[in-house]
Amino acid sequence: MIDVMYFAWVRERIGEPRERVETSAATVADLVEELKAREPRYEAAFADLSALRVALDQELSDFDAPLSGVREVAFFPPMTGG
Amino acid sequence: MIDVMYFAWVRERIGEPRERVETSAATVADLVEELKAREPRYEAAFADLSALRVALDQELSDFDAPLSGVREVAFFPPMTGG
Amino acid sequence: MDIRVQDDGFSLGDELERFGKGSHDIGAVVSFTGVVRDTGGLGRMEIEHYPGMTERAISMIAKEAVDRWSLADCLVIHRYGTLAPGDQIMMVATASRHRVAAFEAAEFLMDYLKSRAPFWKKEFGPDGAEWVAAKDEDEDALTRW
Amino acid sequence: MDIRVQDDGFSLGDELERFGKGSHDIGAVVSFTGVVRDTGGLGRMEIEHYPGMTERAISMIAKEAVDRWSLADCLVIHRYGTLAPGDQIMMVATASRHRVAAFEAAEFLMDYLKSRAPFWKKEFGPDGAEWVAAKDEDEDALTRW
Repeated sequence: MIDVMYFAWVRERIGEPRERVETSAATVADLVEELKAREPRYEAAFADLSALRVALDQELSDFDAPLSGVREVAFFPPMTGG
Repeated sequence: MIDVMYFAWVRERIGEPRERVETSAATVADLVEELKAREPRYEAAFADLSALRVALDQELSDFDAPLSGVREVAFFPPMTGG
Repeated sequence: MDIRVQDDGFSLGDELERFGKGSHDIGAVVSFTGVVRDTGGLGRMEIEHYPGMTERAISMIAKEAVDRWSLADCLVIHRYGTLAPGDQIMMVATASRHRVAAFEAAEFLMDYLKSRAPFWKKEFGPDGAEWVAAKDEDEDALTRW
Repeated sequence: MDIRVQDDGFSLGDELERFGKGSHDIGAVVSFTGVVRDTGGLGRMEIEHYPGMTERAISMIAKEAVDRWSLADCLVIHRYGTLAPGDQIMMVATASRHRVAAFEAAEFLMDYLKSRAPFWKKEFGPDGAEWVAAKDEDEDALTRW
Protein backbone atom coordinates (compact mmCIF):
# COMPACT_ATOMS: atom_id res chain seq x y z
CA MET A 1 0.00 0.00 0.00
CA ILE A 2 1.26 3.43 -0.93
CA ASP A 3 -0.07 6.95 -0.38
CA VAL A 4 -0.59 8.78 -3.66
CA MET A 5 -1.10 12.55 -3.60
CA TYR A 6 -2.17 14.99 -6.30
CA PHE A 7 -1.75 18.77 -6.44
CA ALA A 8 -3.00 21.70 -8.51
CA TRP A 9 -4.64 20.72 -11.84
CA VAL A 10 -3.58 17.09 -11.39
CA ARG A 11 -5.67 17.01 -8.22
CA GLU A 12 -8.56 18.67 -10.07
CA ARG A 13 -8.48 16.11 -12.91
CA ILE A 14 -8.21 13.14 -10.55
CA GLY A 15 -10.93 14.60 -8.35
CA GLU A 16 -9.29 13.99 -5.00
CA PRO A 17 -6.15 15.14 -3.16
CA ARG A 18 -4.92 11.72 -2.03
CA GLU A 19 -5.70 8.03 -1.97
CA ARG A 20 -4.18 4.78 -0.79
CA VAL A 21 -3.20 2.51 -3.65
CA GLU A 22 -2.53 -1.23 -3.60
CA THR A 23 0.27 -1.74 -6.08
CA SER A 24 3.26 -3.87 -6.88
CA ALA A 25 4.58 -1.45 -9.50
CA ALA A 26 8.37 -1.46 -9.68
CA THR A 27 8.79 2.14 -10.78
CA VAL A 28 6.85 5.40 -10.83
CA ALA A 29 6.22 4.93 -14.55
CA ASP A 30 4.73 1.46 -13.85
CA LEU A 31 2.44 2.99 -11.20
CA VAL A 32 1.32 5.65 -13.70
CA GLU A 33 0.46 2.93 -16.23
CA GLU A 34 -1.59 1.06 -13.62
CA LEU A 35 -3.49 4.22 -12.70
CA LYS A 36 -4.13 5.17 -16.35
CA ALA A 37 -5.64 1.73 -16.95
CA ARG A 38 -8.18 2.31 -14.19
CA GLU A 39 -10.38 5.20 -15.35
CA PRO A 40 -10.47 8.02 -17.92
CA ARG A 41 -9.80 10.68 -15.25
CA TYR A 42 -6.36 9.13 -14.66
CA GLU A 43 -5.81 9.01 -18.41
CA ALA A 44 -6.59 12.74 -18.52
CA ALA A 45 -4.31 13.60 -15.61
CA PHE A 46 -1.35 11.57 -16.86
CA ALA A 47 -1.73 12.23 -20.60
CA ASP A 48 1.53 14.20 -20.86
CA LEU A 49 4.21 13.17 -18.38
CA SER A 50 6.54 15.93 -19.55
CA ALA A 51 4.06 18.39 -17.97
CA LEU A 52 4.26 16.57 -14.63
CA ARG A 53 6.68 16.28 -11.75
CA VAL A 54 6.87 13.52 -9.16
CA ALA A 55 8.07 13.49 -5.55
CA LEU A 56 8.91 10.31 -3.60
CA ASP A 57 8.62 10.70 0.17
CA GLN A 58 8.65 14.48 -0.32
CA GLU A 59 11.74 14.66 -2.51
CA LEU A 60 11.68 15.46 -6.22
CA SER A 61 12.40 12.36 -8.25
CA ASP A 62 12.06 10.84 -11.74
CA PHE A 63 9.46 8.69 -13.42
CA ASP A 64 11.93 5.84 -13.81
CA ALA A 65 12.78 5.80 -10.09
CA PRO A 66 12.08 2.54 -8.19
CA LEU A 67 9.14 2.50 -5.76
CA SER A 68 10.49 -0.07 -3.32
CA GLY A 69 10.38 1.28 0.24
CA VAL A 70 8.54 4.44 -0.81
CA ARG A 71 5.54 5.37 1.35
CA GLU A 72 4.33 8.55 -0.33
CA VAL A 73 4.20 9.43 -4.04
CA ALA A 74 3.03 12.89 -5.18
CA PHE A 75 2.17 14.04 -8.70
CA PHE A 76 1.94 17.72 -9.65
CA PRO A 77 2.67 20.25 -12.39
CA PRO A 78 5.92 22.29 -12.37
CA MET A 79 6.00 24.42 -9.26
CA THR A 80 5.29 28.14 -9.25
CA GLY A 81 6.52 29.45 -5.92
CA GLY A 82 8.03 32.81 -5.06
CA MET B 1 37.53 84.24 -8.18
CA ILE B 2 36.63 80.61 -7.79
CA ASP B 3 35.47 78.52 -4.81
CA VAL B 4 37.82 75.61 -4.16
CA MET B 5 36.68 72.81 -1.85
CA TYR B 6 38.57 69.91 -0.30
CA PHE B 7 37.20 66.68 1.18
CA ALA B 8 38.47 63.75 3.26
CA TRP B 9 42.29 63.47 3.47
CA VAL B 10 42.72 66.20 0.86
CA ARG B 11 40.93 68.57 3.26
CA GLU B 12 43.10 67.34 6.13
CA ARG B 13 46.34 67.94 4.23
CA ILE B 14 45.28 71.38 3.01
CA GLY B 15 44.01 72.22 6.49
CA GLU B 16 40.73 73.84 5.48
CA PRO B 17 37.51 72.73 3.80
CA ARG B 18 37.23 75.59 1.28
CA GLU B 19 38.76 78.82 0.14
CA ARG B 20 38.26 81.49 -2.51
CA VAL B 21 41.08 81.54 -5.02
CA GLU B 22 42.05 84.32 -7.41
CA THR B 23 43.18 82.54 -10.55
CA SER B 24 43.38 82.81 -14.29
CA ALA B 25 44.19 79.10 -14.76
CA ALA B 26 42.78 77.72 -18.01
CA THR B 27 42.32 74.13 -16.81
CA VAL B 28 42.00 72.18 -13.57
CA ALA B 29 45.58 70.95 -14.06
CA ASP B 30 46.78 74.57 -14.35
CA LEU B 31 44.97 75.45 -11.12
CA VAL B 32 46.61 72.49 -9.38
CA GLU B 33 50.05 73.72 -10.50
CA GLU B 34 49.31 77.20 -9.18
CA LEU B 35 48.23 75.81 -5.81
CA LYS B 36 51.23 73.46 -5.55
CA ALA B 37 53.56 76.43 -6.10
CA ARG B 38 52.05 78.22 -3.10
CA GLU B 39 52.93 76.10 -0.07
CA PRO B 40 54.16 72.61 0.89
CA ARG B 41 50.73 71.55 2.18
CA TYR B 42 49.35 71.90 -1.37
CA GLU B 43 52.35 69.97 -2.69
CA ALA B 44 51.46 67.20 -0.20
CA ALA B 45 47.78 67.14 -1.09
CA PHE B 46 48.33 67.13 -4.88
CA ALA B 47 51.41 64.89 -4.98
CA ASP B 48 49.63 62.05 -6.81
CA LEU B 49 46.79 63.18 -9.08
CA SER B 50 45.88 59.58 -9.93
CA ALA B 51 44.70 59.25 -6.30
CA LEU B 52 42.43 62.30 -6.68
CA ARG B 53 39.11 63.12 -8.27
CA VAL B 54 37.78 66.52 -9.25
CA ALA B 55 34.26 67.92 -9.56
CA LEU B 56 33.38 71.12 -11.41
CA ASP B 57 30.18 72.78 -10.21
CA GLN B 58 29.27 69.51 -8.47
CA GLU B 59 29.79 67.21 -11.45
CA LEU B 60 32.67 64.75 -11.76
CA SER B 61 35.17 65.98 -14.32
CA ASP B 62 38.77 65.59 -15.49
CA PHE B 63 42.01 67.38 -14.69
CA ASP B 64 42.32 68.62 -18.26
CA ALA B 65 38.83 70.18 -18.23
CA PRO B 66 38.64 73.96 -18.85
CA LEU B 67 37.81 76.22 -15.90
CA SER B 68 36.08 79.01 -17.80
CA GLY B 69 32.67 79.72 -16.32
CA VAL B 70 33.20 77.33 -13.42
CA ARG B 71 32.28 78.69 -9.99
CA GLU B 72 33.10 75.73 -7.74
CA VAL B 73 35.97 73.24 -7.97
CA ALA B 74 36.22 70.34 -5.51
CA PHE B 75 39.15 67.96 -4.94
CA PHE B 76 38.78 64.66 -3.12
CA PRO B 77 39.90 61.02 -3.05
CA PRO B 78 37.87 58.27 -4.79
CA MET B 79 34.45 58.09 -3.17
CA THR B 80 33.46 55.37 -0.72
CA GLY B 81 29.68 55.54 -0.42
CA GLY B 82 27.19 52.76 0.15
CA MET C 1 17.84 30.61 9.88
CA ASP C 2 14.09 31.07 10.06
CA ILE C 3 11.63 29.34 7.69
CA ARG C 4 7.89 29.94 7.89
CA VAL C 5 5.11 28.57 5.69
CA GLN C 6 1.85 30.17 6.71
CA ASP C 7 -1.69 31.15 5.79
CA ASP C 8 -1.45 34.46 7.65
CA GLY C 9 0.01 37.67 6.30
CA PHE C 10 3.23 39.17 7.66
CA SER C 11 4.65 42.62 8.27
CA LEU C 12 7.71 43.21 6.08
CA GLY C 13 8.70 46.11 8.34
CA ASP C 14 8.47 44.16 11.59
CA GLU C 15 10.34 41.21 10.10
CA LEU C 16 13.21 43.37 8.87
CA GLU C 17 13.43 45.29 12.13
CA ARG C 18 14.04 41.98 13.90
CA PHE C 19 16.12 40.31 11.19
CA GLY C 20 19.80 39.71 11.90
CA LYS C 21 19.67 41.45 15.25
CA GLY C 22 21.19 38.50 17.11
CA SER C 23 24.05 38.10 14.62
CA HIS C 24 27.49 39.69 14.56
CA ASP C 25 29.61 41.26 11.87
CA ILE C 26 26.81 42.04 9.40
CA GLY C 27 27.61 44.61 6.72
CA ALA C 28 24.75 44.02 4.27
CA VAL C 29 21.11 43.02 4.45
CA VAL C 30 19.08 42.27 1.31
CA SER C 31 15.36 41.58 1.23
CA PHE C 32 13.00 40.50 -1.53
CA THR C 33 9.23 40.70 -1.22
CA GLY C 34 6.84 39.15 -3.72
CA VAL C 35 3.48 40.89 -4.13
CA VAL C 36 0.27 39.81 -5.91
CA ARG C 37 0.26 42.19 -8.89
CA ASP C 38 -2.73 44.47 -9.18
CA THR C 39 -3.28 44.27 -12.93
CA GLY C 40 -6.91 45.28 -12.82
CA GLY C 41 -8.45 42.00 -13.89
CA LEU C 42 -7.31 39.72 -11.09
CA GLY C 43 -9.88 39.07 -8.41
CA ARG C 44 -7.85 36.82 -6.14
CA MET C 45 -5.06 34.28 -6.12
CA GLU C 46 -5.10 30.91 -4.38
CA ILE C 47 -1.85 29.26 -3.47
CA GLU C 48 -1.77 25.52 -2.90
CA HIS C 49 1.20 23.80 -1.33
CA TYR C 50 2.43 20.38 -0.23
CA PRO C 51 2.55 20.46 3.58
CA GLY C 52 5.67 18.78 4.86
CA MET C 53 7.56 18.82 1.57
CA THR C 54 7.30 22.61 1.42
CA GLU C 55 9.16 23.10 4.69
CA ARG C 56 11.74 20.45 3.74
CA ALA C 57 12.39 21.93 0.32
CA ILE C 58 12.70 25.51 1.61
CA SER C 59 14.97 24.43 4.47
CA MET C 60 17.30 22.64 2.06
CA ILE C 61 17.45 25.65 -0.27
CA ALA C 62 18.04 28.06 2.63
CA LYS C 63 20.71 25.85 4.17
CA GLU C 64 22.56 25.71 0.86
CA ALA C 65 22.44 29.52 0.61
CA VAL C 66 23.74 29.94 4.18
CA ASP C 67 26.63 27.55 3.55
CA ARG C 68 27.57 28.80 0.11
CA TRP C 69 27.59 32.53 0.95
CA SER C 70 28.50 32.22 4.66
CA LEU C 71 25.36 34.10 5.60
CA ALA C 72 25.04 35.44 9.13
CA ASP C 73 21.27 35.00 8.90
CA CYS C 74 18.56 33.97 6.46
CA LEU C 75 14.77 34.31 6.59
CA VAL C 76 12.10 32.85 4.29
CA ILE C 77 8.36 33.41 4.75
CA HIS C 78 5.95 32.00 2.15
CA ARG C 79 2.18 32.17 2.34
CA TYR C 80 -0.48 29.83 1.01
CA GLY C 81 -4.26 30.15 0.82
CA THR C 82 -6.27 33.04 -0.59
CA LEU C 83 -4.57 36.34 -1.47
CA ALA C 84 -5.87 39.59 -2.93
CA PRO C 85 -4.12 41.96 -5.38
CA GLY C 86 -1.52 43.97 -3.49
CA ASP C 87 -1.05 41.29 -0.80
CA GLN C 88 2.45 40.14 0.05
CA ILE C 89 3.00 36.53 -1.07
CA MET C 90 6.41 35.87 0.39
CA MET C 91 9.72 37.35 1.44
CA VAL C 92 13.34 36.38 1.80
CA ALA C 93 16.07 38.22 3.68
CA THR C 94 19.82 37.58 3.76
CA ALA C 95 22.47 39.05 6.03
CA SER C 96 26.15 38.89 5.17
CA ARG C 97 29.42 40.71 5.65
CA HIS C 98 29.51 42.03 2.09
CA ARG C 99 26.91 43.26 -0.36
CA VAL C 100 27.67 40.89 -3.24
CA ALA C 101 27.10 37.81 -1.07
CA ALA C 102 23.83 39.18 0.34
CA PHE C 103 22.51 39.98 -3.16
CA GLU C 104 23.60 36.69 -4.72
CA ALA C 105 22.18 34.60 -1.89
CA ALA C 106 18.81 36.39 -2.11
CA GLU C 107 18.64 35.84 -5.88
CA PHE C 108 19.64 32.20 -5.47
CA LEU C 109 16.86 31.73 -2.88
CA MET C 110 14.30 33.33 -5.19
CA ASP C 111 15.36 31.33 -8.24
CA TYR C 112 15.10 28.06 -6.32
CA LEU C 113 11.87 28.91 -4.49
CA LYS C 114 10.27 29.68 -7.89
CA SER C 115 10.94 26.23 -9.34
CA ARG C 116 11.76 23.89 -6.45
CA ALA C 117 9.38 24.76 -3.61
CA PRO C 118 6.05 22.94 -3.98
CA PHE C 119 3.65 25.84 -4.43
CA TRP C 120 1.07 26.26 -7.18
CA LYS C 121 -0.77 29.48 -7.93
CA LYS C 122 -4.28 29.76 -9.33
CA GLU C 123 -5.56 33.11 -10.52
CA PHE C 124 -9.26 34.00 -10.44
CA GLY C 125 -10.21 36.71 -12.94
CA PRO C 126 -13.28 37.93 -14.79
CA ASP C 127 -12.89 35.13 -17.39
CA GLY C 128 -12.59 32.34 -14.85
CA ALA C 129 -9.79 30.59 -13.03
CA GLU C 130 -6.42 29.53 -14.38
CA TRP C 131 -3.35 27.79 -12.96
CA VAL C 132 -0.24 29.90 -13.38
CA ALA C 133 2.12 28.05 -15.73
CA ALA C 134 5.79 27.66 -14.88
CA LYS C 135 8.04 29.65 -17.24
CA ASP C 136 10.96 28.11 -19.10
CA GLU C 137 13.03 31.14 -18.04
CA ASP C 138 12.44 30.26 -14.37
CA GLU C 139 13.87 26.78 -14.93
CA ASP C 140 16.70 28.26 -17.00
CA ALA C 141 17.53 30.68 -14.17
CA LEU C 142 18.77 27.73 -12.08
CA THR C 143 21.61 26.99 -14.48
CA ARG C 144 23.57 30.03 -13.37
CA TRP C 145 24.10 28.72 -9.84
CA MET D 1 11.32 58.56 -6.18
CA ASP D 2 12.56 59.57 -2.75
CA ILE D 3 16.17 60.61 -2.01
CA ARG D 4 17.32 61.53 1.48
CA VAL D 5 20.78 62.50 2.71
CA GLN D 6 20.70 62.89 6.46
CA ASP D 7 22.61 62.89 9.75
CA ASP D 8 19.78 61.09 11.56
CA GLY D 9 19.19 57.36 11.66
CA PHE D 10 16.22 55.71 9.96
CA SER D 11 13.92 52.77 10.59
CA LEU D 12 14.30 50.15 7.86
CA GLY D 13 10.99 48.63 8.92
CA ASP D 14 9.04 51.88 8.82
CA GLU D 15 10.54 52.83 5.47
CA LEU D 16 9.66 49.50 3.86
CA GLU D 17 6.14 49.51 5.31
CA ARG D 18 5.56 52.83 3.50
CA PHE D 19 7.57 52.08 0.36
CA GLY D 20 5.66 51.62 -2.90
CA LYS D 21 2.30 51.94 -1.20
CA GLY D 22 1.12 54.67 -3.59
CA SER D 23 2.18 52.78 -6.71
CA HIS D 24 0.28 50.28 -8.85
CA ASP D 25 1.15 46.97 -10.42
CA ILE D 26 4.10 46.11 -8.18
CA GLY D 27 5.14 42.45 -8.11
CA ALA D 28 8.58 42.69 -6.52
CA VAL D 29 10.27 44.85 -3.89
CA VAL D 30 14.00 44.58 -3.20
CA SER D 31 15.84 46.39 -0.41
CA PHE D 32 19.49 46.70 0.47
CA THR D 33 20.72 48.00 3.82
CA GLY D 34 24.34 48.82 4.56
CA VAL D 35 25.46 48.41 8.17
CA VAL D 36 28.65 49.48 9.98
CA ARG D 37 30.35 46.14 10.57
CA ASP D 38 31.02 45.20 14.15
CA THR D 39 34.48 43.68 13.74
CA GLY D 40 35.52 44.19 17.34
CA GLY D 41 38.20 46.80 16.79
CA LEU D 42 36.15 49.61 15.26
CA GLY D 43 35.16 52.35 17.68
CA ARG D 44 33.20 54.58 15.33
CA MET D 45 32.92 55.64 11.69
CA GLU D 46 32.64 59.21 10.42
CA ILE D 47 31.11 59.84 7.05
CA GLU D 48 31.91 63.08 5.26
CA HIS D 49 29.96 64.18 2.21
CA TYR D 50 29.71 67.03 -0.29
CA PRO D 51 26.40 68.81 0.43
CA GLY D 52 24.63 69.71 -2.78
CA MET D 53 26.63 67.39 -5.02
CA THR D 54 25.56 64.37 -2.97
CA GLU D 55 21.85 64.95 -3.61
CA ARG D 56 22.52 65.71 -7.30
CA ALA D 57 24.63 62.61 -7.82
CA ILE D 58 22.19 60.28 -6.05
CA SER D 59 19.22 61.77 -7.92
CA MET D 60 20.91 61.19 -11.26
CA ILE D 61 21.78 57.59 -10.37
CA ALA D 62 18.25 56.89 -9.08
CA LYS D 63 16.64 58.50 -12.12
CA GLU D 64 18.72 56.32 -14.42
CA ALA D 65 17.66 53.21 -12.48
CA VAL D 66 13.97 54.18 -12.64
CA ASP D 67 14.16 54.79 -16.41
CA ARG D 68 16.24 51.75 -17.28
CA TRP D 69 14.23 49.20 -15.27
CA SER D 70 10.84 50.98 -15.44
CA LEU D 71 10.67 51.04 -11.66
CA ALA D 72 7.35 51.82 -10.01
CA ASP D 73 9.22 53.38 -7.09
CA CYS D 74 12.76 53.93 -5.82
CA LEU D 75 14.08 55.04 -2.42
CA VAL D 76 17.62 55.98 -1.36
CA ILE D 77 18.57 57.06 2.16
CA HIS D 78 22.23 57.74 2.96
CA ARG D 79 23.56 59.00 6.27
CA TYR D 80 26.59 61.14 7.08
CA GLY D 81 28.16 62.09 10.41
CA THR D 82 29.19 59.79 13.24
CA LEU D 83 28.08 56.13 13.25
CA ALA D 84 28.72 53.28 15.68
CA PRO D 85 29.25 49.58 14.88
CA GLY D 86 25.88 48.00 14.05
CA ASP D 87 24.36 51.31 12.88
CA GLN D 88 22.63 51.44 9.53
CA ILE D 89 24.59 53.57 7.04
CA MET D 90 22.20 53.62 4.12
CA MET D 91 19.43 51.81 2.30
CA VAL D 92 17.98 51.51 -1.18
CA ALA D 93 14.64 50.03 -2.17
CA THR D 94 13.27 49.28 -5.63
CA ALA D 95 9.75 48.31 -6.69
CA SER D 96 9.03 46.73 -10.04
CA ARG D 97 6.66 44.39 -11.81
CA HIS D 98 9.18 41.54 -11.95
CA ARG D 99 11.89 40.26 -9.66
CA VAL D 100 14.82 40.44 -12.05
CA ALA D 101 14.30 44.17 -12.66
CA ALA D 102 13.97 44.92 -8.95
CA PHE D 103 17.18 43.00 -8.14
CA GLU D 104 19.19 44.46 -11.02
CA ALA D 105 18.11 48.02 -10.28
CA ALA D 106 19.05 47.67 -6.58
CA GLU D 107 22.48 46.28 -7.48
CA PHE D 108 23.00 49.04 -10.05
CA LEU D 109 22.13 51.66 -7.41
CA MET D 110 24.55 50.13 -4.93
CA ASP D 111 27.40 49.84 -7.43
CA TYR D 112 27.01 53.49 -8.44
CA LEU D 113 26.50 54.83 -4.93
CA LYS D 114 29.74 53.09 -3.88
CA SER D 115 31.89 54.88 -6.45
CA ARG D 116 29.94 57.88 -7.71
CA ALA D 117 28.20 59.43 -4.70
CA PRO D 118 30.52 61.86 -2.86
CA PHE D 119 30.87 60.18 0.52
CA TRP D 120 34.09 59.36 2.34
CA LYS D 121 34.37 57.07 5.33
CA LYS D 122 36.89 57.39 8.15
CA GLU D 123 37.26 54.55 10.64
CA PHE D 124 38.38 55.17 14.21
CA GLY D 125 39.95 52.11 15.84
CA PRO D 126 42.35 51.30 18.68
CA ASP D 127 45.35 52.09 16.44
CA GLY D 128 44.05 55.46 15.31
CA ALA D 129 41.98 56.78 12.43
CA GLU D 130 42.11 55.79 8.79
CA TRP D 131 40.26 56.82 5.65
CA VAL D 132 38.60 53.84 3.97
CA ALA D 133 40.25 53.32 0.58
CA ALA D 134 38.18 52.78 -2.54
CA LYS D 135 38.55 49.26 -3.92
CA ASP D 136 39.46 48.55 -7.53
CA GLU D 137 36.68 45.95 -7.57
CA ASP D 138 34.12 48.66 -6.75
CA GLU D 139 35.21 50.67 -9.79
CA ASP D 140 35.29 47.48 -11.88
CA ALA D 141 31.72 46.66 -10.80
CA LEU D 142 30.47 49.61 -12.88
CA THR D 143 31.59 48.02 -16.12
CA ARG D 144 28.80 45.47 -16.03
CA TRP D 145 26.08 48.11 -16.43
